[in-house]
Amino acid sequence: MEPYDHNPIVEMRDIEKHFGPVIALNGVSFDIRPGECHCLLGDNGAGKSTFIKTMAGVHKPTKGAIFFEGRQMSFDSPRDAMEAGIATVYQDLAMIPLMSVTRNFWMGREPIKRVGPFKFMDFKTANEVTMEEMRKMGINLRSPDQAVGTLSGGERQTVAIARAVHFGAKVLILDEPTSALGVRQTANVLSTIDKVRKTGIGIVFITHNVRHALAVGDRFTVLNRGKTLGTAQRGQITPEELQDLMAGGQEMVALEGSLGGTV
Amino acid sequence: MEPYDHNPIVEMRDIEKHFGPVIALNGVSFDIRPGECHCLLGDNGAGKSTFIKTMAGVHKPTKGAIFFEGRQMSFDSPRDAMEAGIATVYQDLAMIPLMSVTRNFWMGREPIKRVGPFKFMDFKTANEVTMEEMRKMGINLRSPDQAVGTLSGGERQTVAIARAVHFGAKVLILDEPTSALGVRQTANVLSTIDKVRKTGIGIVFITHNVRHALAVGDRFTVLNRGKTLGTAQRGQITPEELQDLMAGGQEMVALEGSLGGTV
Amino acid sequence: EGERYVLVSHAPDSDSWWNTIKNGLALAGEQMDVTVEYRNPPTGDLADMARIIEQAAASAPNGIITTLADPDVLSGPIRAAVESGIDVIIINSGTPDAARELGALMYVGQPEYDAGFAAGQRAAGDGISSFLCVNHYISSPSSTERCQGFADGLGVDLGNQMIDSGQDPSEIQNRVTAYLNSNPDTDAVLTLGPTSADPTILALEQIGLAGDIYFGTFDLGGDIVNAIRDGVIQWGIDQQPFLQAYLPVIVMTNYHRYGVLPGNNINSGPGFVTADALDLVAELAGEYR
Amino acid sequence: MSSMGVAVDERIKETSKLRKALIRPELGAIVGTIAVFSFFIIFAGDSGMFNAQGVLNWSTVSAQFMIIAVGACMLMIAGEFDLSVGSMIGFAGMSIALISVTLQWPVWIAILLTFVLCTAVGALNGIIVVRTGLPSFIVTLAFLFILRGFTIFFPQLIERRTIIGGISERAEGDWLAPLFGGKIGGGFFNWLADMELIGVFTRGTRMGEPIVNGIPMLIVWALGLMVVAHIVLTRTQFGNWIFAAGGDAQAARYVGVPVNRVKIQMFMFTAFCACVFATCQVMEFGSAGADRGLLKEFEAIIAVVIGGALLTGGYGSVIGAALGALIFGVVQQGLFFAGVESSLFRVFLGVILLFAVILNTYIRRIITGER
Amino acid sequence: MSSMGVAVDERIKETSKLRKALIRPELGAIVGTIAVFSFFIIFAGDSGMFNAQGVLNWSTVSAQFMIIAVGACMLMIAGEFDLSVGSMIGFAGMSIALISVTLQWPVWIAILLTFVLCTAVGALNGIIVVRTGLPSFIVTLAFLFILRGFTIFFPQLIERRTIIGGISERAEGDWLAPLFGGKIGGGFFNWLADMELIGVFTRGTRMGEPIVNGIPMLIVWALGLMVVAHIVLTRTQFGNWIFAAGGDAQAARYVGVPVNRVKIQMFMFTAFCACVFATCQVMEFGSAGADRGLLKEFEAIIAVVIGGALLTGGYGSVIGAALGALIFGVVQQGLFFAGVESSLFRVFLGVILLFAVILNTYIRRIITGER
Ligand SMILES: Nc1ncnc2c1ncn2[C@@H]1O[C@H](COP(=O)(O)OP(=O)(O)OP(=O)(O)O)[C@@H](O)[C@H]1O
Ligand SMILES: Nc1ncnc2c1ncn2[C@@H]1O[C@H](COP(=O)(O)OP(=O)(O)OP(=O)(O)O)[C@@H](O)[C@H]1O
Ligand SMILES: [Mg+2]
Ligand SMILES: [Mg+2]
Repeated sequence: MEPYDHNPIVEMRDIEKHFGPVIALNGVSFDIRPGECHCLLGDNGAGKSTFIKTMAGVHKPTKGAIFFEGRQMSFDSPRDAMEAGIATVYQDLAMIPLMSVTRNFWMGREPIKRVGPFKFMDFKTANEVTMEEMRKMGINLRSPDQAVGTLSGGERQTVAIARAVHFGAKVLILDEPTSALGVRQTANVLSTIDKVRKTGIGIVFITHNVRHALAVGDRFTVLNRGKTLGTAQRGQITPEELQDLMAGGQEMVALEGSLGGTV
Repeated sequence: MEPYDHNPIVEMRDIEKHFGPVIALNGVSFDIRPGECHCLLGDNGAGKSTFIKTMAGVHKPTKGAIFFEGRQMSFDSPRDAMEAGIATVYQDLAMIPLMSVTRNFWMGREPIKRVGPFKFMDFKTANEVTMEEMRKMGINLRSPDQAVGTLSGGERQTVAIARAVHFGAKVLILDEPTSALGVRQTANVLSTIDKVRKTGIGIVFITHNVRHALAVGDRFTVLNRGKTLGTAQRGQITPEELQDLMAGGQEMVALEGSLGGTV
Repeated sequence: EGERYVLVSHAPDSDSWWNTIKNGLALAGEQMDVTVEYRNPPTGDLADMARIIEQAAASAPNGIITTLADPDVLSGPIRAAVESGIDVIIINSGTPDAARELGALMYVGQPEYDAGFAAGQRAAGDGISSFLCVNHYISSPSSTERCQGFADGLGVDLGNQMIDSGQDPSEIQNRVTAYLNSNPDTDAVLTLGPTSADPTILALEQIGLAGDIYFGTFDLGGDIVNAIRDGVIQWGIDQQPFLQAYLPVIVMTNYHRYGVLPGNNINSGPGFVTADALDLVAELAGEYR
Repeated sequence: MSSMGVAVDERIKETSKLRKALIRPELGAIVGTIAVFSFFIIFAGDSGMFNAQGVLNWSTVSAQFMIIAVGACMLMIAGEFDLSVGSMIGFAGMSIALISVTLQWPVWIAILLTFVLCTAVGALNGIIVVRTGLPSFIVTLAFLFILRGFTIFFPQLIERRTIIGGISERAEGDWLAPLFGGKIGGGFFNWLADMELIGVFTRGTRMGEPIVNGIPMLIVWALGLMVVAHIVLTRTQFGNWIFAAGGDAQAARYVGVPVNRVKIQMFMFTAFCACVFATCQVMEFGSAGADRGLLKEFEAIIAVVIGGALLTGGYGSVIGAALGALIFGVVQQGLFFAGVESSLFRVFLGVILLFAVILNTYIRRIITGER
Repeated sequence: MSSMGVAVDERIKETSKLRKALIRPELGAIVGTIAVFSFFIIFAGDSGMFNAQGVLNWSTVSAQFMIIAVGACMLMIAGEFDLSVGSMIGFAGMSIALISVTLQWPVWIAILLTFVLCTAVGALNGIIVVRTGLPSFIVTLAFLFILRGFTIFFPQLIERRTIIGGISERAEGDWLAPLFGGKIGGGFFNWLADMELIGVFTRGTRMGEPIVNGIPMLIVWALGLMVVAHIVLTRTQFGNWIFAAGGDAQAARYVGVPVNRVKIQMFMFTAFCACVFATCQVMEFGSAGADRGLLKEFEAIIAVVIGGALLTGGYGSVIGAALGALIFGVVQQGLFFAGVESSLFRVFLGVILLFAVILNTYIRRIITGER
């Protein structure tokens, strides 16, 4: 069963987004199907983050339509998108250093326990689930009360991914999850992506690194200056072609030559 | 003329650094010679940034000695190190968004013009040099008064590197200059490193990316949990060995298998 | 017709007592058919007040009515106003001598130290030998003079008997309570105006000393009048602020229109208000009394 | 997913269990409270500070601080602060007085209307802050001036005076007023007096009655607000959102926390607390003055900061703030009991504030691993 | 290095040259100044506000604000602020008075000692802030109380009053005092009076002399401080460091800017300005009072913020702050000239503040491309 046999979970058509005088997106179309990992590639400032923020309800598109499971939707807030099943791990992490791991993990979707007419946060469950999910990701927390500020960068990234996975998203968006990570942590994240994909979740994976993209991606879309340069299937494109597409071709050839083709 | 024929510009011996209960560095030795690019690799939290901050005078080592051109030195502040000729481009950029490009470029080393007994900052020179240096790096500024906050991430990185190069450092330290960059910008930075090295400056290049390291590195030192795993010369080590060294070997094999060896 | 007079006080905006002055001023303005303006430094900073007097002089009114809260600060601007041809009457704080020396037409008011001294003598006559002075605006010099005068009138040393009570009623109440509890042999309480008197009344009721301890106050207010009637307060020193604002306007208008001027200063106080003949005072307290 | 068997990091020296248990935001305030009480027990133990009446005395003052400190604490944790609290107190009191005395409307209507008005102003503060992105320091500083200006202007315009009394008479028989101005537990104290556990008046008009004849509603409000705020903050979803809004508003927004709403609600809560303060005061003293509440905003902030909250938001504790208020109140009254020259109170206050924040910073660094 | 021929970005719409030229930090303040003057020329043009005496009046008030605003502006750009300015003014004045009147030392020694003392306190503020990393709000709030406490306590202890006069007599013949309390340009004003361009005294000992007989040194100090601070800030290395320290202290430290030293020096400069203010005041009026300078810290901060500086540091302009002070002074005195009910002054102030910051924020967003 190939992922592109399914209907897309999310489809974005001709999305434009302007910030005052800046045109960040200039007509981008994109879709994501269950169980596939769709890589979004592109240079700095190409508009990748802006694009996925539009998908996640942070920005409203200036123009264009978003379809969720076939119906046209317009998300008013990240909360709406989350409730529909779009979970996002942002480039700038979205963790609050002064708060505990549990509080961060559940932020915005706290488990509720009713005592008479009052609703309390169910810390017992929350702590247990957090510890369990972190353990699954290979991190043994000292205690769920530990402040996120005391975790290393890789650990924080893992908390964010674990959170997104836990909330049973239909689509999981990862914005450059590997850029600040070491080899081991990167491998860990990539294998997590692989595993999550196999459960039928659609993954949008943003990266600068062609090799990371090729390691897990099923389809590849390249953005350039707010426009798509096209989408390719796995196997239809070689790493070199992808590299060229991202960098705009010719100039790279010269550079690669002088540096021994290892970029 | 191979770089390791020279005497080192900076030599660090058995550096240890503790932050309260955290032992960030536990005896690291390292040296850097003129005209070489010495790559410093390692996982997240290995202590790379801490190590180069020690070299740059930000931290004082808890133990260990620093030799600069053969003489033992102890830098009291980043200023001392800069004056000795150690320029650093920090991972967290060290740019001030609200200030103009010129002011940022010259920050800490402002050009002085004397008018009678008074010393003024020489804005004319400063602006000209800034524009010129940025043009050399391939960036046309609208004006030198433009706030750094209006530049893209890649452009900011370039300002930082241009600044370090301009000040005629003997040693240039780059802490993960490529991690947030796209392919094109990365190529640009790598070719800059190559060019700078050829002028006889010693470069310390920190990265997570084995391929980037291999593209420009002459020697490779791997840090792990605050200790060195050893230093290798270019040609004495294969990319796979380096990869293994960084990640601690065995576990990688399993992961690579499942992901098709592309990490 | 249509003369313009400016009254400059030294009180911060929030000081309630000056309200009576404002009302007296407005009434006089209405009755004499002249324009009157009231000005004060918003925070009670006397240096700011000096600027306001200068400002008033620059706007060339027919007369300025002002207090002399600190002769050092204010004499310069006042003298300049006088010498540029504007008539000045000093009210409230200050002394007749200082007013004459500045070239002011006259002085209307109650010298603070003297008022305190008179009150002290009266209390001494009633057999008082120790007291608590509740000072709610300690940073202002005239407040200290009242307490000092009272102490001198009693013939005792002020020492620690004056407390900085702050302006919050609960804090005043509780500080008075605290002081009286730890100094049980205090004979008398002296408050410096409604701000400190009202909570002190409550404090005394709370600890059962209301009507038992000797209690005098400066400046009237609604609750003070009721307390005098109830016998909680023995006397209030009324400096009749109404007169301090009303009379100067009348005097100056008549002076400017007909050239007549009373030959002497006017002491608007101290008048001791006691339980006798309180009804009118009660009705108008806070407004014209 | 390979479980990579993350072991204990050998690069971290162990910290003891006890130390961990002690390390809480309010630790500094707890230590401070103990220190302050020890100090006064030694130096003012026999001055009447710790008999029933003395205790009531500093409890009342502390309760006042506590009411506004609870509001300021919640707001500060949500990442903002409010300099208009003091002016709001004056404004609320004046509003009750004008409505009940000048308009002659029932007191309960006056109180309810005032609460509506004040929380509306609080909301306005909040809306301006979240809409414009201006620092709350500036916005609420503007309201500090605006509200105080109106508080002086209106009564003067309408009633020709700036202290308005006569509220006690109007409040008699009102059903809502005793909730703010009354006392509870009178019977209990009578019993205590009969058992000779507390003193009775030995002179004056109330000879024979117990010195303390009830707990003022002010204290009940203070404790009530503290408990509710503490539970909301630490035990509910909304509490988590408050922390999140103050810790990193952008991050919180991304995961769906309605940050703007939370901040506005906290501004309203602060205004509500200021209004409770003002109503209790007006009902107890029977009058409203234009100068009420001066500098209270600073006192609230000081109590909160002594209590361990972070000025920049996202960290703090209501219990801490309440203890901060207690310290503040005890020191203020204690200096009187101890007979210290009263103008030195400010000096003490400044020094205590400085020591408290330094201690708190040290504690917080340990908790959060901040550098 | 390959020159990659970076072209103009096609994704940015063009902005006009004129707009760019106008967009400066002090633009808001310039617009405000024009608006305020237009307003008062229309509504108070014939009230004496714009005759020699009137101009001198609001200039003096504005100059006062300007002196402390310049200090506050530099400090704010360096990323900190100082709430103890007002208390410092009271403290400095009292110090001069106690040293010269009570101790009977020469006035110049009193002035110099006071400057040393105040800048030392400023340095202490700064050292505590940079050493502990505490927010300057808290540290200087503590000093607000401590300094005010001492200002009340000492004169009361020593002289048993809170106002100390007699400094004018002591200052006669002193060489340093006229630098703060004197006037300059007397000859010019005499000439103006002879030409009947300005009014003269009509009676008293100074009959025939011009009413305005010189420019107070206060104004000279204000302009001097403004010019020096502006040049230092925009034209020197040190100025660049001040911006850097406030913009991002860590980043500045990394490239070798001695951030701690810069911040401490700015605290000292603020204290110096407060001291200039106090000395001018004491020398002009001849007395020092414990209540001098109340709330001046807010007025300084307001002027600076109206002038376009950013509360969080790293951005602002001395010229802007000076214009902010001018607006503040003109509005305050102008409302008196226009005969507006004085309790409404605060309301106006709050509203102006709010409008000014909203305007400034808009301008700043355009300049810095902030989002
Ligand atoms: N809120 C905003 N206001 C104005 N411009 C914006 C805003 N957000 C993004 N931009 C601009 O839009 C363009 C696209 O930015 P975006 O962050 O989406 O790029 P990106 O592809 O994620 O880059 P990177 O790889 O560096 O993360 C950039 O030029 C950026 O400066
Ligand atoms: N100032 C500090 N106080 C306490 N611990 C610190 C401090 N600076 C660094 N550390 C700790 O020291 C260790 C090494 O950190 P460092 O930043 O040097 O790692 P790195 O190799 O640069 O990692 P990355 O690749 O993620 O940048 C980490 O565990 C970090 O948490
Ligand atoms: Mg991005
Ligand atoms: Mg690092």
